[in-house]
Amino acid sequence: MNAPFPSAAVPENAAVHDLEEDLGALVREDHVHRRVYTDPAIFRLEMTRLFGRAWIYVGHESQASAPGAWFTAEVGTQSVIIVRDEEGRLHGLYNRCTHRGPRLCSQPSGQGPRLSCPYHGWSFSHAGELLSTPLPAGYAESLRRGQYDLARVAQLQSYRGFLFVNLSRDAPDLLTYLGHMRTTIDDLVDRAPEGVVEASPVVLKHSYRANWKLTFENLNDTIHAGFAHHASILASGKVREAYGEENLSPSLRMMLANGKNLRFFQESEMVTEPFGHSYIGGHIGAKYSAPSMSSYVAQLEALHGPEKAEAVLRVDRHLMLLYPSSTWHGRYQTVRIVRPVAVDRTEVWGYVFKLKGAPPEVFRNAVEYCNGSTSGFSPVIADDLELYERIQQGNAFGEADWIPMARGLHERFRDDPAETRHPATSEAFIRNQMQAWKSFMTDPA
Amino acid sequence: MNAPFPSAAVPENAAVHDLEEDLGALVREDHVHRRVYTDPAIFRLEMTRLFGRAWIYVGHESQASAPGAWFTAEVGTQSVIIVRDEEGRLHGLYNRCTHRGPRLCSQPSGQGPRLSCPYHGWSFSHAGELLSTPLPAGYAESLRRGQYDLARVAQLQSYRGFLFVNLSRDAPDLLTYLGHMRTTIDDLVDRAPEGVVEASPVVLKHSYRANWKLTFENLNDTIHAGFAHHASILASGKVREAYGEENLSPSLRMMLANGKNLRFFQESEMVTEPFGHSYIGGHIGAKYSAPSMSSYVAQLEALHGPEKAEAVLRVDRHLMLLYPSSTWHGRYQTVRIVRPVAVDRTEVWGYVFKLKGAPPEVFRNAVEYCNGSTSGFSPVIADDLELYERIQQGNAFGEADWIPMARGLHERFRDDPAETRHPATSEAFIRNQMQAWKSFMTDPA
Amino acid sequence: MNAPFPSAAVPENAAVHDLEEDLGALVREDHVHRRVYTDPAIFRLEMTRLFGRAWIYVGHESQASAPGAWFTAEVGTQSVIIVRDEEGRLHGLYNRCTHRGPRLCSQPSGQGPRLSCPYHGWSFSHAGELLSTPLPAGYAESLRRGQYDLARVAQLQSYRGFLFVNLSRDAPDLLTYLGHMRTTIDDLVDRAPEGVVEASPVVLKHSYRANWKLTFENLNDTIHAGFAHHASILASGKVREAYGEENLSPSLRMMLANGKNLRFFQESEMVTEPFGHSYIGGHIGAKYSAPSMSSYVAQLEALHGPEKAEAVLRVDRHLMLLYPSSTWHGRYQTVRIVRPVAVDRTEVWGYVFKLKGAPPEVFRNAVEYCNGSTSGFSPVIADDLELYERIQQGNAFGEADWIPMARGLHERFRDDPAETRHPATSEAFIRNQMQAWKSFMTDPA
Amino acid sequence: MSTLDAVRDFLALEARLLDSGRYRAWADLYTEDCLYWVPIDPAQTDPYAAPSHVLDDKQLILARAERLEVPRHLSPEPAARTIHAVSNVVFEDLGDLAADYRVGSTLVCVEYRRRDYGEADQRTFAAQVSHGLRLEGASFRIAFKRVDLVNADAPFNAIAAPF
Amino acid sequence: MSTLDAVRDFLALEARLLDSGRYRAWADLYTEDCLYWVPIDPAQTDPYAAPSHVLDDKQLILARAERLEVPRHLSPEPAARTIHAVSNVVFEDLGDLAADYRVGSTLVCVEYRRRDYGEADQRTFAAQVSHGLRLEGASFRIAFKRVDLVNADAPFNAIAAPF
Amino acid sequence: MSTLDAVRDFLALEARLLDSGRYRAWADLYTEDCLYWVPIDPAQTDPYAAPSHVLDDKQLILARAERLEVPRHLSPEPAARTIHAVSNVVFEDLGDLAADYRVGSTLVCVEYRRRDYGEADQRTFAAQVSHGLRLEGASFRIAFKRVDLVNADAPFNAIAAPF
Ligand code: FES
Ligand code: FES
Ligand code: FES
Ligand SMILES: [Fe+3]
Ligand SMILES: [Fe+3]
Ligand SMILES: [Fe+3]
Repeated sequence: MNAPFPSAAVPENAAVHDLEEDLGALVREDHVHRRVYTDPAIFRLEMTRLFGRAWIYVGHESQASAPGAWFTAEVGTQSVIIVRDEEGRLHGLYNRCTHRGPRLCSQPSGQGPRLSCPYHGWSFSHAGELLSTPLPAGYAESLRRGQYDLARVAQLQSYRGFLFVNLSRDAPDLLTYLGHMRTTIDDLVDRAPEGVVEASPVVLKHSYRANWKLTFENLNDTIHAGFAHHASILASGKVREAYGEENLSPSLRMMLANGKNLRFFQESEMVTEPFGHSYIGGHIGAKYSAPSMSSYVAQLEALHGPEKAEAVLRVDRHLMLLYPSSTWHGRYQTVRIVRPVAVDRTEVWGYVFKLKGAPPEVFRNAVEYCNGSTSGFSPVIADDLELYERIQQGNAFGEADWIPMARGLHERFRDDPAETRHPATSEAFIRNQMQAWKSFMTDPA
Repeated sequence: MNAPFPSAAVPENAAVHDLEEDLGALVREDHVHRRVYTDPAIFRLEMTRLFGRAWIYVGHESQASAPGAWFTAEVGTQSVIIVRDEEGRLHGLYNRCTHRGPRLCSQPSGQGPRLSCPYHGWSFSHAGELLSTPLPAGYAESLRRGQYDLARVAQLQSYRGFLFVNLSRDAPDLLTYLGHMRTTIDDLVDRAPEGVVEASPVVLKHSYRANWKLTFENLNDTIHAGFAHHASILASGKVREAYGEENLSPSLRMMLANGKNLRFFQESEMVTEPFGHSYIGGHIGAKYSAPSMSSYVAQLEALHGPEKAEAVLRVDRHLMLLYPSSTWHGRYQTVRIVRPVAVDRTEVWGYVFKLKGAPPEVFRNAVEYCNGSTSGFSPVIADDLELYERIQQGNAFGEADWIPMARGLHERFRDDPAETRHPATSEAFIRNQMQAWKSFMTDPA
Repeated sequence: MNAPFPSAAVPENAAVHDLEEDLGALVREDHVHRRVYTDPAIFRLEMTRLFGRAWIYVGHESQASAPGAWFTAEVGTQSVIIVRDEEGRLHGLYNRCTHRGPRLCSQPSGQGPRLSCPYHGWSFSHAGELLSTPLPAGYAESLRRGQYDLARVAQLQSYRGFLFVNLSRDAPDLLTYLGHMRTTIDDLVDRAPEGVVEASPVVLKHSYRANWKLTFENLNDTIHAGFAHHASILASGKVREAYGEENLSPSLRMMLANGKNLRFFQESEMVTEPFGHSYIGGHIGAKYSAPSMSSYVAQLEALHGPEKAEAVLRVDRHLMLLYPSSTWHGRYQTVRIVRPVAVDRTEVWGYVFKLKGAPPEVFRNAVEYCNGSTSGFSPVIADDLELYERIQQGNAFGEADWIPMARGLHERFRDDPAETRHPATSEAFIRNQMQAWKSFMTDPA
Repeated sequence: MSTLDAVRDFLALEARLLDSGRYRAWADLYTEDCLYWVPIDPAQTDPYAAPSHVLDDKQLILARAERLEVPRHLSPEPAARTIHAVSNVVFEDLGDLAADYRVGSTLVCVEYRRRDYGEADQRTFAAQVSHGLRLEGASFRIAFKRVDLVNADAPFNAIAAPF
Repeated sequence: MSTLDAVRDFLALEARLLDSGRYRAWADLYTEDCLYWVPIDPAQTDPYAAPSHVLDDKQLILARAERLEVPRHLSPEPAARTIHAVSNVVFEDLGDLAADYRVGSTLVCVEYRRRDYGEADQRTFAAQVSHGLRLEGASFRIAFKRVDLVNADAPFNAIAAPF
Repeated sequence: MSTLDAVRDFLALEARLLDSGRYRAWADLYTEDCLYWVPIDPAQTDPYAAPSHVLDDKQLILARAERLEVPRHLSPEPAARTIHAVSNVVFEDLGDLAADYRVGSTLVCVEYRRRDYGEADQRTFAAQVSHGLRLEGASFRIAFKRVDLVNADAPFNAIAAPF
């Protein structure tokens, strides 16, 4: 399959039989049909039934802190604007002028007294109301109050400064949707000595020619690291020989951490949650150098008191996957947005957060993690992106329709509906995602 | 929507329900459904029902003046050859060898005693008859007379040297189709001191990744100029401060003209005609320097007599849009062909015409207008192309299906079926285009 | 038609009416409907009904001579691995890991004790059995014996070292499929002084933006050479004038050979066979210089005895087309695989074979032929690729649906079912291909 | 430093100004009577004989520079970033050009605009360039610049940054 | 040979080592205290103030080189082949850089990986490059290298070979 | 003028002849016993050990040049226009090459053919080039040219103009 360019492939058999009753049959308990990754008609339906109904992480309040400040974000393939009005309230607006339909804001962020369309100068308030149209008389009655206001997202809610959008009214509320996973957001915010977290305006992005779900099926997979990143484990091993364990730079340590033997991961925990979320116990210990560590502990103790400060620093959680929009690392203050562009094209945008007032080494360590975990130049990411594209090529054609996701089917540490615990070597997190996918996609409402 | 390449998007719901009965419902009095700009199945149908039935401008007789001379042109996505035979008659032929089907002529123009296919050497007369086939005996009876002659366009007609093609027999005659708009062609030809007009062989082209209709909806829109081209108005204003109004070069004047206040355009006229045509009163006055002006006026008076010469020079008309193929500017002797390539990809080809015998400044002025109005490098065109692409991105997805075209719905200067006059700030010209679109597209004949 | 990139065009009317009953009607006795070259839905069906049922040439045993050696190949758009196990037996495996589905081998060839997937380290034996999975316990019962073995091609057979794959069980056996065409493979192998043939590991490839069938419809077409390659015939004629006939280098002679007059080809033979195969009598005589010729003849006589050696050297056959996968030239030891990538994108991979022990000039002569006949830089190939793309553009749109293939409809030298002989100027080879196409495509089994 | 080296440095300076977005400083390199021409037909010698992609006098060059320095939100178009790689710098026959030197050079220009079209946001242009340079102190000013793009007869999408 | 010529040859050497896949020899050109930086924001001066595509110390450079010299079958990724075309080499103001010379150059790098995506298997990158060079005998070593890609804020697919 | 400068000018001349379509003049730069080679495998040393994209002797070079000077209507193929940007010119070890100098250079070649495929009508090629030059008066002639394309093992669509 060498679609020279990731153009949308022809719908497999959209014509042959109705997609609708197919969908349910595509996900079994421990197998999923390859069409969920390769059929453009299914991708199109995901944009309305999954991304149009789930809570999608869009950004942090610090990205539009001043009055009149705004930034753009994507809810699936729908571009939206998050803007703060003069009273400091945040609004979520569809990034589309209600006149002829062009994107209103084409820069990543900006600031101004109002939002105006460069085509014919219609201007809108920060709440999206149509403020002015050149020659309003020309529209006479057709400019009825509100008919041409910018469309507003159905729901925009914040959890501790992190902003989420839901394009539909009848969705569970945010806190229910986040469930136990909110504790990873707490894990990030509670590390801020002044309780203040700021998103870095510089965003690190990678892209690959394969389906967006492949990122979600990789980032809680602890088996792959030793194999997929074998070359960088070998290479960093040679550097360790030359420089000695204790002199290794943080990024080297991260590459070596991929080489941990599987028993370590068998004993680590994987937590799966309703709506497709999951996280695994941490495995990359981040120690700061002594001076930074002691001043930082003191700061947290001043804020939380020693008990809570100790509890905050004891949380050792690797990546939390907030299905279907984002991946979160509290300890390295890094959040990545997974942006579905086409059935066979995905972008991942990495944001690193500064904990205001913390020792410089804290942010520096987060930056190094963000670089190593999100840059297309990082040897680890390069390996994974190659593999996603080989999966897209392997599943594009052929008679092998059913893809297994059976590892750890019956392995449980704890089994209760709100929060199931598995060995971190399980594929339970993929089964969990696919069950959430199925329930969203087969609910035609 | 970041189709990395303007590949044909998947038909929105071609599979879901029949396109046929949809079409009529897509155009309302003052709204149009976004699918007319984004659905590749609708684009494909436009090529047969609209471009296959309307009169399409293909070029000027001077582009194939000598016997045996030919040039290629596009009628929608159908490539045709316009060739002049030895007796000087012009023929319109499908640019496709009737053997295995390759394009016969791949150069823009050429000349020769016959048209021959480079694959197996079949040769055709300028009228398209199959003249010779290597080893005719091998074809024996299958080379029946005429069966392999080149397909001829149904109709090829000229209006004062400008050539139009209609791919269908049962179309209204050219003059009816042109209606009052022929007066813009007259406006161009009557300015020729010897009545002779020659197309420049050098063609200036731009392209953009959006639907062809967006060009037609921009070029009679007088509201957008002050907003969309604000940056170049500001910039040329600074140059005017530095150099003084009187020393400004013509192209600078054109950029500044976009800054005229809307009242000027409210008082200018927009004329809409059956079949989707329209034009607006001129607003870029083209004065030639004194010496050129006086010798030129003398030439026209010698040709037309003073009265008609004065009337010819008094016509002050901005762009005439001849739906769905071309845009015309008599005063600047510039004609642009709008070439639909795919649902989200369009080319615009600019031709400038020399008025034989006129002072050099006349052609030089036309060249400057053509550069400023057609080059992708021109700041004004760059702004518009950006906006077309943002419209295509904004309308590719989302729940906002209906695009308003309501400005000036009830504003009329004059209202009679053959020719309705509106303020030049009206969107009447877009409504007029969409009604023509609807009548062509819903006529299944 | 300027699909900027050969993206799959939208299915012409997959939605309008069922493709199934269409297929039969698309091929008439001496005409074929243009949709067989342009409709992506038909291309997709070709991959299962034609390439999924015909015997497809994939490579030569010398490409995986050592134990554990493998090479990848394509059966239509299905990537497969041909691997030799420790006992020297060859296996044909689907190049897709049975876990998440990535391509297993992404290098052209390699060697190793087993085939292992770089994602999670599953490893497979050379026969495709799943050998090891990290943490097998995690899979407990779901790793039932053989369920996750690599899929095996239905049939892998060799004819004198040349390997063929059939993806379906119920196909005719290889020898029946090859029929008389096996004699071209004999023509190649019998020229090896030690009966040993080795494929050069360096593969010469060209690609073009048009349908794969256009290559098959060109390579036994003797009419086109004098026209399509006219420029290179003229050019090499000038070089002949400058250097003299006797001093011309082999590649120059090949270019000039295209200029032979048609009578020569009328008297040469074209043989057509069931399953769409054909070949034409040779027309490029390859003489080796005296010293090489005499030592080479002596070698063949030692191997075959004088009578058979003389018969072997007397075979003078131009290209044999083994439908639908490959083209063969025994005398120049060159085999080309035609790889369908998309409806409008094809690659052709050229392999040259060394006859072990033959004088160096034999291989050198084969290399020069391979370069001249397969490189995209060769003037002759450049002409043909341009024409294929102009055919794809000419047939992408328009009312002319039926493409004639009528030349020599009633011209026969000999007419018996196993092997029909025609003048080499006939299009019988195309009609023969289309009949085979139709029988494969309309057999829904 | 040979004149050719001085000329090379001057062309590298022009490239540097464009690539760092200092368009006003770039416009100042041009003489008042300059002509900046991007023709369609490589054989065309008279700039007014046929339409061209660009046919700028000093005023239009200044207008382009000013437009590119206008704050982004006022123009629908994202700022373009460019990389001008200049090579094969040679002296050409001066002919009737009103300049001290006529210099040929080969340009490969890679332009990027953030337009959300993936890899298509980056474009590569290549041209045979000809400068007419007038000596001005130790450096030069540009009296004439002609850019013959390799694909000059092709249709171009919106281009803001000059070559 | 002027220092500028010596610098040009040294940059050509670095390009040659990369283009012939001699990554270990390329890594040896860097000083122990070197920094190799591919920023996202061209205005950024502090390498730790924001994330970057690449922020390598000597250890990471060595790890990259070792990884690329690992036999292919052990890494999912085909070896990349590159062509580095370096032009417009000029001396820049040294500023507070701990080096003997700061040198600006323009890079066009064409990379090819055999990934079965047709023409998309070849990618073109362009950047403004800045080297901090320390004299070492008749040649130099690299203490600092900054590569400002023209599309630095765009998303990048997997890139293994260094610029 | 150093020999290296003279060599640079000669390579710039070859590029200029190709880019202005003077193919016959380009063919004359080659010696009677020349070899023009575009291999597939960069490690290949014997031109006849395996197939190649191009393996031309003087006769084939002349045939190519003549074909490109044939009036367009006689060949199905539009004339190609090219821009050859040559950089990183260095002397290489002569080895057993029958020439006075062996010169390495880096080539980025942008080719355009008007084929109605939009942006795909322009292609970028990049290669490591090696010339074997023989002194001839004040200039040189080409006895050997090897062009190692960065994507040499990829499939190539029709290419008429030489590199
Ligand atoms: S399109 Fe936004 S104001 Fe007209
Ligand atoms: S295709 Fe035109 S002559 Fe055969
Ligand atoms: S995908 Fe092959 S081992 Fe997991
Ligand atoms: Fe990984
Ligand atoms: Fe405009
Ligand atoms: Fe041919």
